[in-house]
Amino acid sequence: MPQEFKKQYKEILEKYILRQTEHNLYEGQNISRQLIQKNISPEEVISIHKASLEEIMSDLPEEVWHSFDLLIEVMVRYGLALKEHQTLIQKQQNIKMEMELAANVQQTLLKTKVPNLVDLDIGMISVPAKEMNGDYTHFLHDSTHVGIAVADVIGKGIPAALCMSMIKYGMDSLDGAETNPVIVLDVINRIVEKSVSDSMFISMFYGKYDTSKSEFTYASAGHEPPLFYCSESSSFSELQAKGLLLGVIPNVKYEQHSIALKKGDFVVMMTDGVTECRSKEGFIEQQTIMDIIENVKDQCAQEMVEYVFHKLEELQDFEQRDDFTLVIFKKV
Amino acid sequence: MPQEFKKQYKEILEKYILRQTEHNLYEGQNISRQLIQKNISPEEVISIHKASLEEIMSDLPEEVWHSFDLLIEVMVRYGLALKEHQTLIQKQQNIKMEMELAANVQQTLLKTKVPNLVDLDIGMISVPAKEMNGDYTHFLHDSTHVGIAVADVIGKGIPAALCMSMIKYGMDSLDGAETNPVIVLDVINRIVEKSVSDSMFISMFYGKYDTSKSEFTYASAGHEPPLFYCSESSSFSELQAKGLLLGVIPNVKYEQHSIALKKGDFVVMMTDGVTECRSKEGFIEQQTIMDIIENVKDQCAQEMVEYVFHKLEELQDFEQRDDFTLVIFKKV
Amino acid sequence: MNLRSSVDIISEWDIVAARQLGRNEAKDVGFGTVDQARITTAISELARNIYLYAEKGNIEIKQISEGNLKGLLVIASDKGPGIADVRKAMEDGYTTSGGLGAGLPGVKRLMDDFKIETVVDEGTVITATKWMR
Amino acid sequence: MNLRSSVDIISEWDIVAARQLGRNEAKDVGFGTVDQARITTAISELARNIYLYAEKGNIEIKQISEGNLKGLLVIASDKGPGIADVRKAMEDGYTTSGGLGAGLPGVKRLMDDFKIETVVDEGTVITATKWMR
Ligand SMILES: [Mn+2]
Ligand SMILES: [Mn+2]
Ligand SMILES: [Mn+2]
Ligand SMILES: [Mn+2]
Repeated sequence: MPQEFKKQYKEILEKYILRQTEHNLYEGQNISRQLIQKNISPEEVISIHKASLEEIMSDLPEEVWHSFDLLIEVMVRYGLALKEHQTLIQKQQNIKMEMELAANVQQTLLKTKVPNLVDLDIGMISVPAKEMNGDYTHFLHDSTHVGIAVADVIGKGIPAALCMSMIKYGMDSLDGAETNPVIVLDVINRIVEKSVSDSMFISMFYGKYDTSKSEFTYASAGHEPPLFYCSESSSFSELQAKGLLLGVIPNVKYEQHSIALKKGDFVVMMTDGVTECRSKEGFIEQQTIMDIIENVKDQCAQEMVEYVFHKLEELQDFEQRDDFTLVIFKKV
Repeated sequence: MPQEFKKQYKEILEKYILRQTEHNLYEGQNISRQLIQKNISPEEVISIHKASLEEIMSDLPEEVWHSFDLLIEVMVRYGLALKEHQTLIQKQQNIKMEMELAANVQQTLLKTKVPNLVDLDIGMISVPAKEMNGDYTHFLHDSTHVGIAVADVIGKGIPAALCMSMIKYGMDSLDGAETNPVIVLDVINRIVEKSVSDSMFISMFYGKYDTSKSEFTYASAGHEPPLFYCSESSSFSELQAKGLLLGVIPNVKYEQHSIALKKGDFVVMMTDGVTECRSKEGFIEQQTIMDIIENVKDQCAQEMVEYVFHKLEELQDFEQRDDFTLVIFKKV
Repeated sequence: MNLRSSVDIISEWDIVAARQLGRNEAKDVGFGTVDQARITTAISELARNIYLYAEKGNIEIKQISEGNLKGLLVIASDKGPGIADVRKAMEDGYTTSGGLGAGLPGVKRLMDDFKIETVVDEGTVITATKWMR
Repeated sequence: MNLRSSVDIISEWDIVAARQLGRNEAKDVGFGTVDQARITTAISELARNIYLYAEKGNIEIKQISEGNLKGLLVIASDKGPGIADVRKAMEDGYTTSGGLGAGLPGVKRLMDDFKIETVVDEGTVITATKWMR
């Protein structure tokens, strides 16, 4: 196989030795691309070079040819490294396929349906940093209540994804959308504490909207506080609620708070993948995030979350470092 | 940095041009190892070679030096491929670490305790083919019953591992060890059918041993049939039970059967990773597996399963192709 | 400094012209043979990308300095289709141009600094710098 | 065929002797320069492994043929500690000898057939064959 390239290479070499034009070097570059694609190893390239030069300048002293033999000897190891690379690329592609399949399985397992309500507009986006998502969002829904869980495993990738499945089955065991946030956190905390090793922690926010009272009740297990936008005063505030991360100790007393939502008010729930976005100049300020959200406050909730994601993606130069989840509950 | 090697390389080249000994080539090989370790790219090696030769044989015609410039041009791409390799090795190591962490998380999540009974000796081994296990074993236990689930997701690796967590939470939702095998399979089947995409199937065997009657009751969802060893007749037979794989359709009628266990009798439950072991000569015969088990039938159940695993590992030349799970219930 | 410091890329011949310009400037700055070959390969790859995917574009080359440091700046710009998924285009082994170590990740490796600005349906500007060590 | 078809590996000098023997035999079979260098590198690596990890061992080299096919067989044997985890030793990038493409996976790549038999505390026999294309 290297022999097919011998003739081509010799021609280029012959021309280049005669006239050192850029065009001849460009041809050298092109043949190089082909050589690599055909798995011609570097020691073979040296051998082709030597043979070509022997034919073009047969009267060179013996020593020159010997020098090439040493170069071939040295290049054998470079050829080996390159072959190792090809194996690794193959392996990498297999892993990639497995990851994609796993991400699909995860999506099917953890799928949640965004409820449709008359007086509440809901938007949701969750984008993993790697193939698999270590953020988790889950909706519960009955005729008068919507429950929303937003959780984040400390860590990313496969280990985090495995943990997430646990929360899902915990949520499935709950009685329904009416359950109070502190109860939900208590149940999930006990499950997590029992099943997960000491080094794995999960932060979780749980909110419940009651249509009959236009009231949003919430509790937090060490999770990023949501932002509340008050339409009347056109201002943002944080919804604070103290509470330990899930999985640390079995008995935790969580705080529960409520606010009334008026027309145009909205709650922005998120994971730290949103607040800890970094641009080249450092962390992005909370004010920047608020400004971005306020820009689109009159659009529908789904358009809002998507706009915020794309804006922040741009600000961080398309390098997403953490799973990104954003949910908006907007009273209409 | 390449300059440190220039002097060394020139010396070797000088000696080799003078006398073409194997010892000089060996030195060339050794410097090659160092060059690679110091990330000297192949185009730099050519450049070092050219510079050395220029010093040793300064009176060579101009054309020779031009020829090296073309070779450098050609080698630049080989250097790039090598740099890509270094990145990939780093990535590969990160993935390896993530997989190991994930395997740990999985083990913690899916851990099951082998029950301790007076009249039943239990042995269990489950070894994944890759980092993560797509086989699953779970014990339920009360004062008079032991339930045992052995399941296998069609597929291996991370996607299979994610599915497995589903079975675990399904099992957790069961009432206890008294539940009948057909009920267990029915519950799990509904969960799997609901949560998993159409292309994912799971085979599962469920057995329940009742201490008060010395009776083993079982049902199967398309799973590898267990072997029953009758001590009286010193013979093996298969415990057949018809039933569709989990996750195909929501309503499946599973068959339930019972056998009495007498002293010295034992039941061998397994996944297809045991029966589909391959040696160079093809699949290993069921008779071979039975012979291996019978060899150690008087040892304790845990020793039995470990012996079988090591024997089969040897027979397949240490290349484990599928997750391997083996559980023995021996009446004592 | 060279007068003609920019080459329009319309035909394959312009790839060679851009290479020639880059090599001359690199030689002029004082880069050695190996670095000249690397810079030229990077320019070649950028020009080839324009020729293959954007049809029309431009390669600009500037000698630069920062304190005592001298270097070469390469700007490849086109009004082509843009790159929809930058993350993917920068991943190793996923170049459509095929082969190991090729494509944009290759250019990034050959140079010291590398920046990419792209808008779908508007075009792409890639800026790459090589400093003399 | 060469009379002295085997070399004991005790000192580093014996690595060179094994290489010399391998290269002579490879030349005799009719292998080209590149394949000679590859076979010699494989022998070098096997001999070095013996020297570093087993202290004492032997490299045997045989010319072989199968029908019209001619080839070279290399047998590296030692009574060293053996290899506890063959799977790991054959994994890329996990050689203790360091460096890319080195170690046993490298030997396997340089040759056409490769077989390893090893017992912990008893020793290792590695058989590798290269056929002439
Ligand atoms: Mn996380
Ligand atoms: Mn996070
Ligand atoms: Mn499986
Ligand atoms: Mn299996």
